[in-house]
Amino acid sequence: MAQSKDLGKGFKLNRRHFLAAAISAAVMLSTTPMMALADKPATADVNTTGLAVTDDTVTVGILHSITGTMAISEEGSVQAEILAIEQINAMGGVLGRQIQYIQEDGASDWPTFADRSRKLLRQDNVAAVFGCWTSASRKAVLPIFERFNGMLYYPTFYEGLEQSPNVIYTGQEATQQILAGLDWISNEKSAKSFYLIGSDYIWPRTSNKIARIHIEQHLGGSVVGEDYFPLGHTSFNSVINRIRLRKPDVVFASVVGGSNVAFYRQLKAAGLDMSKEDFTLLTISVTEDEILGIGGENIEGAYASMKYFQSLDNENNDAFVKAFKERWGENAVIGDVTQAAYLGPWLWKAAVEAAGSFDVDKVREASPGVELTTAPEGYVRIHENHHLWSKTRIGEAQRDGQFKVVYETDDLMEPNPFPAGYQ
Amino acid sequence: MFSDFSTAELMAIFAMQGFAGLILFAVFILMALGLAIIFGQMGVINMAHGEFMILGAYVTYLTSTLFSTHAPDLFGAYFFFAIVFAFFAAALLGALVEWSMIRFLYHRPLDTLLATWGLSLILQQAYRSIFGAREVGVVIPDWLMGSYQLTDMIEVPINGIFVMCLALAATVFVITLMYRSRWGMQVRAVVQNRQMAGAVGINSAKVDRMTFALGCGIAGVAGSAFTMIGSTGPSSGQLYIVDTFLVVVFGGAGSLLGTVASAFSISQSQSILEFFMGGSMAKVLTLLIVVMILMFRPQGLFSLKVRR
Amino acid sequence: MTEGSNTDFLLAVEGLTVSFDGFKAVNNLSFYVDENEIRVIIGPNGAGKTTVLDLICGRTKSTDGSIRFKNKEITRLKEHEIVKVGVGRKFQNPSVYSDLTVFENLEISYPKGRSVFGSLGFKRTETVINKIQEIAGRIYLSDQLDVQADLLSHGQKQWLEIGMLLIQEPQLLMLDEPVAGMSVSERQQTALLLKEIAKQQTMIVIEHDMQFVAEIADKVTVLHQGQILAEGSPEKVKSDPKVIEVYLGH
Amino acid sequence: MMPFNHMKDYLTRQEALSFAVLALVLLVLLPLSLDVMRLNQVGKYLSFAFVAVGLVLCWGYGGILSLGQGIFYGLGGYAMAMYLKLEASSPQNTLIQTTPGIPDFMDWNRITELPWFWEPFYSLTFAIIAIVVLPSIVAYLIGVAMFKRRVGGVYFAIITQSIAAILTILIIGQQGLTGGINGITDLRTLKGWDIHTDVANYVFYFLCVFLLFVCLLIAQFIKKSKTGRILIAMRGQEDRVRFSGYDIANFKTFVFVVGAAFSGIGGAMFTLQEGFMSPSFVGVVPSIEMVIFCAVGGRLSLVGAVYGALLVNIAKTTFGETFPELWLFAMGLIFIGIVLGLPNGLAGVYSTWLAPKVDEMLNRLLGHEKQNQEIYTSIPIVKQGVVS
Repeated sequence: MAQSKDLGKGFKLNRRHFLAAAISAAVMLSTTPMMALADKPATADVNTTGLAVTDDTVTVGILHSITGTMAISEEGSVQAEILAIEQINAMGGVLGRQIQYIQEDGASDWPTFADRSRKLLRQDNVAAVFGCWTSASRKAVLPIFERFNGMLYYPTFYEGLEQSPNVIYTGQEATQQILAGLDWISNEKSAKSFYLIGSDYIWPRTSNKIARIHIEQHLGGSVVGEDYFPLGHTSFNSVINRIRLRKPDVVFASVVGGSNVAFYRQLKAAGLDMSKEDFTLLTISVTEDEILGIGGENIEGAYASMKYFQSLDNENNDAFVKAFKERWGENAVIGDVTQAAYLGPWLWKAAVEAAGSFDVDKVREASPGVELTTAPEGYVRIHENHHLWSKTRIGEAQRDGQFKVVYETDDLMEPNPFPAGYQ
Repeated sequence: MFSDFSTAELMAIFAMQGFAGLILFAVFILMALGLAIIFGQMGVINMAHGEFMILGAYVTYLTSTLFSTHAPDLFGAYFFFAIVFAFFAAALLGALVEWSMIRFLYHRPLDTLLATWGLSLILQQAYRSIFGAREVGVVIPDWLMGSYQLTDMIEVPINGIFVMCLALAATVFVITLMYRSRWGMQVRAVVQNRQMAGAVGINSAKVDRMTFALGCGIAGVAGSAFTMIGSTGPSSGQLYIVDTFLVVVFGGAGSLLGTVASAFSISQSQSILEFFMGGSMAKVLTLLIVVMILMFRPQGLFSLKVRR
Repeated sequence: MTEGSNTDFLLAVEGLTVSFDGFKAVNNLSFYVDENEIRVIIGPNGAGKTTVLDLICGRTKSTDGSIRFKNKEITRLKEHEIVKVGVGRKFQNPSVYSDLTVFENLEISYPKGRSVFGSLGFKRTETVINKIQEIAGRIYLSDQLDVQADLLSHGQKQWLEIGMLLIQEPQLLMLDEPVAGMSVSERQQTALLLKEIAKQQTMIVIEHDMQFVAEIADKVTVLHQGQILAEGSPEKVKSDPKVIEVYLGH
Repeated sequence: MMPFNHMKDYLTRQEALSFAVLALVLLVLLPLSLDVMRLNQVGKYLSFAFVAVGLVLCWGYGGILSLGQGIFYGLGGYAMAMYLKLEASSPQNTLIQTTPGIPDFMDWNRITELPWFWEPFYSLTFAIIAIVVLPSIVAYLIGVAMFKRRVGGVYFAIITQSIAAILTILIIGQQGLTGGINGITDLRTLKGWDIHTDVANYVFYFLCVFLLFVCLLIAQFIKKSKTGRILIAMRGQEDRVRFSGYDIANFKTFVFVVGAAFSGIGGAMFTLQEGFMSPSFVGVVPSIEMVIFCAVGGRLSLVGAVYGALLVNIAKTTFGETFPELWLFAMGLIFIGIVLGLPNGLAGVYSTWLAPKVDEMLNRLLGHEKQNQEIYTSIPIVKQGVVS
């Protein structure tokens, strides 16, 4: 896979354009506004469909839950998106226009998401929306984005099985996240038997479906148990006993939300200690955000498979973490989804500049192939199927709540939302 | 499904499974005890019960940070202080709530439900504004983590034992208070005949306030204990409310013994079913059985047959 | 469960027993009420008077014994079914529908349209209105038909509840302390009313006021600790030494 | 004797006025002043008004507080959504699936055959019947089981709440059959007619208003019949009603079933206007919110319930769009304030302060007609300190 090792170089916009090529990461984070190098194109040329674009501004939407149960998870995404927008503005904006954002609250309620997205697209005529977190909220707004031709940048790792012309998926789809993780753990720990456990909704179930097929058909292993718990469930002692009984080599966990805290604390308390050799757990749902609640000491030693960890050691990430903490406080942590949310505005900017227009159709057309060399996770590129080419990494949870990256795929993983043989 | 395992393994598992059921039992007891007092004795439906528990959890969190910054040497013991603080914080808030709204609603039990629901929304948002939307991690002292090796195969989690002891202590405390103390006698007198109790010189308004505060205080203790096993976030309290009410109603309102018995049967059946069929279906089945039984025996497991 | 025997009595209670957690509130009680009789039940507090009425009207289920009304076993019937065979009941505390007017109170008691769909299709016909006005006249409330029941005096509420029984046209009326809280003149009016009713209907009345009892009763039953202490005409009962001992006092 | 004009019995002048004003607001004022997107929003809020109107009967009149109205709203909504989903899942539309012709979420869950209970939902007639009948049957079963055993008040509230919780877990857990937490999404056409166009939005809005008025008139009929008075009577003096020869359980079951059927229609109207159905309406929280709509409007006022549903939702949206963080505070305070200060809700405020003036005005306007006092009929209110 051709990828740029030249991380400090800034944006590479489809070769035809050369707008921001010289902007370094350091400059990107500075607070002094910088004027775009090119002349500002006329509004009539860059906006032919009546979007909220003026000579000086362009309006986008941010749509996450800031109240209700999902606020816990979505808070980081909002922060990252705002940070990205502020940084872009500081660099001179997009096509010479400052980004203004309208923030709406999805209130952890899928119909509210649908309602607010309709408002953003029809009343506010936003040029793009950065938002949604759960699959359910995305499914709720999807028909609306398709009907009113909006553009959604969706940050969460998710189950795949979807490919909408109106969504750019900046998180990983299930196969990207899961397959490399399983391959690695199977090699590294010679794992043969797996116990799958998840919260009871579509993402864990689909993930486990893919995991099971991969384990049974490609790794020659076996699945010795598969369990689901209602969202918010807090007593896991029974399943922990089952795990003890089955003695799997690896527990593969996709428990989410508040249940996570209960699950890992009870595991630790039950003596299944991940920091010791005899018990291995691979999770696809715990990021640095979740560890805040779980407590580093309770999950120390667990492995997580995803594309980004706050501890990634590269210049882009150093700058990103520094800027994030400056903006949102020293104690802020950054998880996989937060980083993916951060990519949204940058990818949109790149696509708009590649297209030379805010028109959604043109942005969509220009999107495949748009690449970002300044991404904190390294290099990403938009695939024809609107997902991102990205690397998958394995992190080992540390006591301080961070992950130590122990493995990284050599190549970018190709996104494959409809994986043949895994359905 | 057991054919692959040796008898010894099975015995060990059953022992641990029984223990898991007991931990859940203790959790239910702690959740339901406060509500049993408030609902059973006063007839008030406190939908904000879960939020009072979360208050206890946040107080525990604050105490832990306080100890780790100002008295790291005593960190191992902070939990005991936290429990006491949690009790008083929740009780104080409870007394305030009783004074400002509940006392106007004693004759309208269904309206207490709506008003306290409103209260729960306010508390949730208050927690979110004060502590942030993210869950807070409460650091548990080392001695409470890990497990105790009973035999080669049987390990029991120490925090589980702790929660059980706490539940036992709380139950004994409440029962002693209600049935052995002069104050408890006053409470029961007010429950049975408010006017009469007033006539013999019991300050029923004060008794009401104290009863409500006691119930909330115990909720605070429960929340404090839950930091060891569950999560502490602004809306975590919501998760418990349905279960808690079912435990109390199933036990028979007004009967503390019933609450204990109902917590025991619900926790055991849930724990056993979970072992065989996974969490979601176990939960559905348990709730369904309880609702079915309640339909046939609306008064709950324990209730006195009284002359009307 | 003992089976009652066929009798000529309107109401035959035999071997009636009920226990609450072992406490026998009514213990092996038997008594018989004739048609058009006014039977008054007296006794000290806790004697089981109200419980007896509760048992007859089905509010409390008996542990043992039989209650036969017009030779029909009613022990296991539901409350509304007992009402339909012809037993009406007035409670100790006047229970009228305080949110409704006097007219509506009586209308609800009118024995038509008692099923859900019957009540949906119920019409306030001329017959209904006339009947309600007639009853209102008998219970001295003709002028109060528009008044919300809440606003009536205590005595008027008692009358209204009696009226609500009358409009059901039961053969047996059971009245629990019908003159409690009434003024002297109201008592007299009530006594008149009851005597008037007794021309066509049978009554069981619980009452404490011995003067009133003497005025209306055909026969008095004295209950003590769930059992019959004495039974007979008011005069006979009044002079019974056992009754004087436990109830009337010296 | 006064002649008893049945029409006047059915609607007093004040009530006729309030219905007319509501019709004016919903049929003329809002459609003229709002763009189609906002009107569609109002339409969705009105779908909750169905539940609130049902609750006025159950709770306000019958004294039965159900914390499980979401069950019925959900059943109605799901019945509609199942039909629409089957129409959207034609084999041509679902070619990329392993098994074309079944809903996408089934395919994701490796289900290869349409479950038996989905089959009848190919028929629109069946779906429409199911929208009303399915909630009614469930309500009937719950009602008979509970009311025959005299479970009431608080216990009924808690048990219905538990049933709502059970149903939510079940729907989410059986995602292969129900769409899980995502709900049933991506509904497109009704008999080939695109349900997302502006025209469709208008049509559904007016359909929704029309059905709401049908429900309102049915409710008004029940309220004004003897059944309505028996319900009021039952609230305070259950025993007295029983000893007037009524089988109370039947009456309670009846209003509960009516409330459930209304809720089912509301759910279906939501599905049509939003284009998907979600389990988030079935649970405990939305069920309690629905009670709040009713309480804000006034638990004894049918028209008030509609305003309650509208106003709370509008407030929620406006607040939610401008100060999302303050919204929960505001909502919480509204609850407490209404319960403590205004047990009769907005309708209570109206009838205390405005109604007499309106009456006076009407008298002046209509001149000759002497005020048609409702003879012998009470005006129910919730009193402070009365067991409800």
